[in-house]
Amino acid sequence: MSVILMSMLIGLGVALFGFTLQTTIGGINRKVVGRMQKRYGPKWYQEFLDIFKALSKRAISHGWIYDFGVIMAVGGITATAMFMPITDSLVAFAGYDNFFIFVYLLAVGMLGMAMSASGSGNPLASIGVMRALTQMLAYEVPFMVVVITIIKVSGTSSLTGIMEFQQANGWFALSLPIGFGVAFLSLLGMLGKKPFETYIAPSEIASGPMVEYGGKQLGLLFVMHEIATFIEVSLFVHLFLGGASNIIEFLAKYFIVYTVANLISNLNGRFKIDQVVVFFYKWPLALAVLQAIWVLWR
Amino acid sequence: MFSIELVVLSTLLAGVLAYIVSIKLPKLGSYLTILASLAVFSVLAYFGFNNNLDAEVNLIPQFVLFKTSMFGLYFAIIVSFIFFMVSFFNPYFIKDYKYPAAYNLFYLMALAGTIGVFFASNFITLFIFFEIVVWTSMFLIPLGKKRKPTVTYFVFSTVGSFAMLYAVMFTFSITGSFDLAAISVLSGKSALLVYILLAVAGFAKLGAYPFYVWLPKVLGKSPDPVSAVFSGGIEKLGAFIAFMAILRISPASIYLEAVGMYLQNYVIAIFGAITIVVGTLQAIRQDDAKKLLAYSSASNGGYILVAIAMSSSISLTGAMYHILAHALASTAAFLAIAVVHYRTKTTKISELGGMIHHMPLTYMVYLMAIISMAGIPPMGGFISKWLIFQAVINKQMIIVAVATFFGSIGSFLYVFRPLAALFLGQKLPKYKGVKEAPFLMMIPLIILTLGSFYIGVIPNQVIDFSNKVIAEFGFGPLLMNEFGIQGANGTLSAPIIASVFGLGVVVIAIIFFILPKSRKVGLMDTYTSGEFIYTEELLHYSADFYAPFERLYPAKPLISKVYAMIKEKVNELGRFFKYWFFTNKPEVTVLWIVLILTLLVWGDIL
Amino acid sequence: MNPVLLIAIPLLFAFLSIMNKKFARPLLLVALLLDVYLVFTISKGLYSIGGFSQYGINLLVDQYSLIGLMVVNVVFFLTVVTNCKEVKRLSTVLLVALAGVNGLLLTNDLFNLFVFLEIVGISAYLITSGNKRPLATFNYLVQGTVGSGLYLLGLILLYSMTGTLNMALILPTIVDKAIPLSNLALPFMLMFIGLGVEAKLLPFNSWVKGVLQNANALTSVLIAGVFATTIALTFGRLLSTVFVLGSISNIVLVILAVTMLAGEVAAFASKRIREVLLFSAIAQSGLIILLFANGLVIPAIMLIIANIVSKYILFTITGKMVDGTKTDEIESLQGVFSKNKLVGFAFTVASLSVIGLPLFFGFIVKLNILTSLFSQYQLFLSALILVVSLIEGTYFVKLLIKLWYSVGEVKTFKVDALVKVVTLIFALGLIVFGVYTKPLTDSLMTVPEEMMEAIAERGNF
Amino acid sequence: MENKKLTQAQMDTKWTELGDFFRRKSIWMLMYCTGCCAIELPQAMTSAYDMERLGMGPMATPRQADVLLITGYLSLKTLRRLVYTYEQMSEPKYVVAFGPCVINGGIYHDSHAVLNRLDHYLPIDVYISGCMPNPESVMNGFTDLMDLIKNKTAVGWKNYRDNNEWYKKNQMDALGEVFVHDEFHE
Amino acid sequence: MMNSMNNQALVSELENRFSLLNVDLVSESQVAIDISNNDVHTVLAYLKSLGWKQLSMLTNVDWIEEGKYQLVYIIFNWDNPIYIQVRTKIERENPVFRTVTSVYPGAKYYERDVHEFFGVKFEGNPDSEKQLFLENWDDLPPLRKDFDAKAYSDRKYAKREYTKDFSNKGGKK
Repeated sequence: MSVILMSMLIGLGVALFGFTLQTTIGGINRKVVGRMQKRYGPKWYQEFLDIFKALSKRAISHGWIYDFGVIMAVGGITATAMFMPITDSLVAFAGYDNFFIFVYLLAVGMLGMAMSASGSGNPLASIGVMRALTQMLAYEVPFMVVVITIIKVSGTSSLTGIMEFQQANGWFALSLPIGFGVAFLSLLGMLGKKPFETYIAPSEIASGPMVEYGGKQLGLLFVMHEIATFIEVSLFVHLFLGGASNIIEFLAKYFIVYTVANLISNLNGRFKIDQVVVFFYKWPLALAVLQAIWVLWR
Repeated sequence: MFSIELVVLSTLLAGVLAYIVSIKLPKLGSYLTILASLAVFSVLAYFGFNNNLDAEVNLIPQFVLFKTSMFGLYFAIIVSFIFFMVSFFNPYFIKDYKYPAAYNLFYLMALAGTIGVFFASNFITLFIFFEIVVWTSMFLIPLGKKRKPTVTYFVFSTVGSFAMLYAVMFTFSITGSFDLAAISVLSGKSALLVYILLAVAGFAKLGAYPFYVWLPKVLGKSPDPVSAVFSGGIEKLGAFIAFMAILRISPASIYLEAVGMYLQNYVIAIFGAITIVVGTLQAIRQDDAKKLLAYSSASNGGYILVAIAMSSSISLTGAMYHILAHALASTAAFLAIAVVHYRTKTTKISELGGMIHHMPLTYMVYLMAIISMAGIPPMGGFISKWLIFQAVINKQMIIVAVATFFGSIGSFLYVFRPLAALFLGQKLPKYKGVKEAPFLMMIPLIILTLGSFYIGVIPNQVIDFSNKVIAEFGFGPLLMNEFGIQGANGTLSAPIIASVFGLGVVVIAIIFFILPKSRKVGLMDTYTSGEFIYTEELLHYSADFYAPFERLYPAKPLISKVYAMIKEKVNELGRFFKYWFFTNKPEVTVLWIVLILTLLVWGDIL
Repeated sequence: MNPVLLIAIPLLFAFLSIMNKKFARPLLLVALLLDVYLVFTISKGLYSIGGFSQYGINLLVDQYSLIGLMVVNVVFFLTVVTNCKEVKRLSTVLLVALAGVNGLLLTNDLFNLFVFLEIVGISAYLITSGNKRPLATFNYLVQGTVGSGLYLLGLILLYSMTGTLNMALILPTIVDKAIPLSNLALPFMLMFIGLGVEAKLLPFNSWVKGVLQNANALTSVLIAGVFATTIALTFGRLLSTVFVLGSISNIVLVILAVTMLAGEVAAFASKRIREVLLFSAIAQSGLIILLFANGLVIPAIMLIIANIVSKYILFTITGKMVDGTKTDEIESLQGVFSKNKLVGFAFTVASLSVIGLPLFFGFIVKLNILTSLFSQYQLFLSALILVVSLIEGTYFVKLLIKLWYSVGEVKTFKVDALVKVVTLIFALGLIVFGVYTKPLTDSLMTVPEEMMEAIAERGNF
Repeated sequence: MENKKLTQAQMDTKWTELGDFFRRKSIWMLMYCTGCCAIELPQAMTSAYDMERLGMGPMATPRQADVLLITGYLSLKTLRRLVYTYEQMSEPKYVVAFGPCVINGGIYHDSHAVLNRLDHYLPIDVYISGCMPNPESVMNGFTDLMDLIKNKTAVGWKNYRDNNEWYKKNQMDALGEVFVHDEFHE
Repeated sequence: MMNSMNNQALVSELENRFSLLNVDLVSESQVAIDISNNDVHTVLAYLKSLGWKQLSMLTNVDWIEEGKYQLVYIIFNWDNPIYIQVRTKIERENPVFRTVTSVYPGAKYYERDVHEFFGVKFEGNPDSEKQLFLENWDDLPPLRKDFDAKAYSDRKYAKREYTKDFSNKGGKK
């Protein structure tokens, strides 16, 4: 049992590390975007300030489901982060970091937030949740097809295993270029970055599910968003860029991936939700399936 | 020592007794159904586990022979458990049936029939009890809102059972015996024919692609306990027959090494995949919660088919596990919707809203049920879906994998629709007086939730049982170390995931409650971009919930048009014969006589 | 006791009843009782009357005819008892009919068979005249006479070829004289068509719709139940012991298969309850004759017994229902059973047995039919039977659901106690036989051997 | 330090001081442009003045926002919506008023539809002068607000909460009824 | 259709058809005609048949000295881009006029607006009396010349008292 407790603590550490890592990189990225627009951009720790400012404010609550949903969402996401390996050696639960845990525990976070957003009684929130779910249906399937190819090629579905495989014979980004592209698009969808920012659309549905959150619920949901981004980006790094053998390598790869995604998102407008679905079920899915057939059935 | 024959006979007897009792007082009759199903379940579970159920038959006159097998026991326990859980709802729904006495009788006869099917030792017994289940459950349907679905149900089930009968008779004509093992003796063309026919029988009962049209009609319109029993229990007959068909018969056919399966198994997997996709797409757009759950059980039937078709020890454990998890989850969901129907007299999502304020416990039950149905970690559904994914990836079936992923994410969409539009949202004034579910209804809901929670966190016991079942079909057991399940390419440890999830929630809850308390605010006090809105209906979003997604595909699936056309053709043929041959003119008969004679004379005979 | 009494007593009572109308009905009842008693006491064997062994009237009593007599007489008696009012006018005709029916079942002589066929036909015309449709009765008259005429022609041709009329001798003489099959085809075909008209086979049964569509309880049960069974039994005896269906077997099979299909499909498309039942009767008789044509005697007899019992229940209840509610449109009869549940129960049991669902006698019959068909490797035929019974199941279920569950207001009809009791007994009989059919199957085991054995003795008596 | 344990009140002040530090560094303004001075805000956000480096950014809903900008003249009907939105904002909230029209009605002082003194109805923390104040003065206004928060004098929301009846009375005098019920809002 | 007809031709066309009180060629694309009360409907119907399908604006001018209200109907023709102002004068005391919704259905809300701000009653338009923009207004219709907005503002809304007088009272240093 003590091993389990030990790895639980490491897991919490990983989650905390993920949160701080993503918040700093988020802050740095806001500065980078600022520089891109020829302005100074906020301080690098601005994200921390925003979150702690939100936590310090006095919030309102629309009933027990409104609070329980937030707790379940953030709890689920932190649980997922606890399984995430940082480098091939630094992982909380060795051997149990299965790919499907991440996909489905992320769904718990989504369900918790969706539940409390609908529970808040605001129609804008329900519309936002509906769009988030439909978008999830869109970007998830091509991503999963690409991941099958990876799992089948590397023979194991645990992330550390895939990392070792890539370190042994080359990154998947190079050996499966099409999959890399499709997965990057799905990553944009997962992060909810601009081209696929249908569910936070501030001008259309007043920041979608977040419409009724203020104070500590809002702060906690920001924490959840940061940790979810950490999970998704590090998942992408481990699957395609050969994970990391030491921390610095992980930080570098993580920063590059997130910044590229962020820059792309800052250049784009926003799709309508059914355009997003049609988009993902046209080219990305076709390419992913073709690649899978080519790689696996050859 | 408890004989199966005694169980079946006592259930039939209890049915007749319930009929007699409920002529005078129907409520007592329905309490009797609870006791009877409890007895059946406890006997099967107790005697089954320390396997001293004996199978010799001395009272039932002819044809009927039983045999105990772990395979039959697994199904029997699940189905009798579902019957027992649903029977708690009978007393509350009994008063709005036209023939309450008949309801209690047929309810218990259906239970007896299913037990008979699972323990049958030869095909004739299996067919007799299969048909008993068909016609008794058929008479349960018209007690609900509409009568027409009964005929649809009868047609599809009879297509299935007649296909099975033909297969049975065909094997009899070749091998000369009705025994269950007889079908594995067949080979070549005849094995293929029997395989197809048994698959048709499994498809019709399970509600798979070509024959799923009856499922939404019947489950949507029949009384609530009946639709719960259908989706949880009676559908499992189809899985039982699909298991037998796919695993016992090995017709000669090409082996596709790309997917590591025989051609006919791959075709079954493809049909299963189509069922998943069609079921999910249709479920997403349903406005009636019961129809939505009906389509979801069709899509889950597709999962079971895919898992069986892959026929490896992982996929079969996944199939067995999914049958159990789906039975618990979908029955809990149906019963939750039944509570809503019992209290508000409607299951239309667009008319309902804010049920959580009236019935929070039912809400929690429904939430746990959909977590399991969507395959989310702490609940049973996740493990079965994980096993099926392991097998799909291991067999590298790309198209079927796309369908399964689409199904699992899609299931997240359609289970969420009633949750958001029916339970959450504004507290509509027209449901002011609605109260929580009565106590007796609460018992099964809680037991089902705890059940699916238990199989989600500690899968060891269920996997041991299913290992024994698979061994009967000659497959190696699934490896289990004390924490993780050994999948094809990774291990999954359910208890660790559940405890980590719990830890995460606890940590965040502590943070949440340290921070200053938040101010309670009514639901109507929301951001309406400065506009003053006083009516709840305006602020409740429940009608056509996934409108942008629904615009992308047609409402009515093509297959139901095909069936309507067939029905029309039969009617036309009937009118043709009536017009030509049954007129009042005797000269028509004489004409036919002369024609036949000339045919005879003109023929080579004279 | 000599079986010829079975025919003599009804004829005698018929003449007596002509003398004074008042005693007609009691005489009928007495005759029926006597016949029922006689049936249970006569012993098997070959009886010739008046010493003319070769040409005279000779009656054959074996297991097959015993069962037939038992069933037919009992149902005849019950029909008369349950419809006492309508019987008053027809008692003499019914006496004659009773004689004709018994004669058909017993006779061993082809010409004798023609005579009884005529008697039964004439009494049938008179009975159907009761339901005030003169055109339909006339139509039935014309077709009946054409049919029996053809039978006579076939008989004469056969006599010219074989030289004998004794049914037991026909087959041995054909074998001795080695008559080529091709010239046997015409007489057998003619006789087949002749009987086919009475046995309601497809192209020759346009009279059935007219007669049964607006028949009251008595006529419908008599025509569709009693007479149909007798004709079927005689047809069966002919097909299994006399006919040699060499080259005409595929025409015959096509006619029978089409009859079955047409009956079911027409019933599926019809909207009135009596029409549904009469078409289903046609289909059932097609199936029976099909089984006989294939030489499956035991399943055929079991089907005949199941058929007569369920037809009795269905037609009696429908007759009473139509008399009570003055309409036979299914739409307007909705929910009619909600008021009288017992009758509804009997009707449901009968229809479920006709469909062939387990726990009922119909299921055992269907199982038996299919096993025997499959043992003969008749794959296509059994597939056809399954499809047909699927269609039959659909329209019966549709009918039942409509009769039990009403949408609009509900009509009611009164059924006197006797009918209720009788139909209930029959329904329970269907269930009991469905579950425990050992006694029946044992009694049927010996039938085929006895039929063959009669021929083997070359008719020397 | 004799009693190590801080009293509850001291704890609260500690919390608020820490909170003030964060609230000062990251202020979210509500995207609700009530009048003509709002046209100056985009300039404050773009690269010339870059409001974001002060930690300020636009937020869509009152629940999430901290500061309510009243930009320009305030008509009767807008005040009704404003009061409703102000009450939806989460505490501690601040109000920044742009231009003279808010102070004494400005050029619309004699109009039947425009209010002359906003602080009679809503507590104002910072006034920014200039009939359409240019972006520099807007930025100065925001930095003033930050200083106010720093030395804990931005207590408009406390006044509104404490003497709520006075504000409500004034609002009723001017508006007749704040939550209007008519043909369009039945 | 007589499209691309310049305004002189149009005016001459109208002159010989109706008795125009006054004509004013405002600009290349705008003409103003004054007509008496009772033939407003006929002129509007005629012009609509000519192609002036769109009623751009119905407003009212308050000539307080003459004690008259002047209703101005501005209509526009998409094929022949000329705005026509059809003006008519009605009594100022309890002003009443027939509705033109029969010709231009769109006038429904304009009449309601004119009623709210000027007090003109329009028979035949059922909901012209209802409130449109001003929320629970309790005084004279505000756009009438004799309505004193400043007095209303001082009465209803609190004013800010200034101790020092900043006004320079007629330019005195």
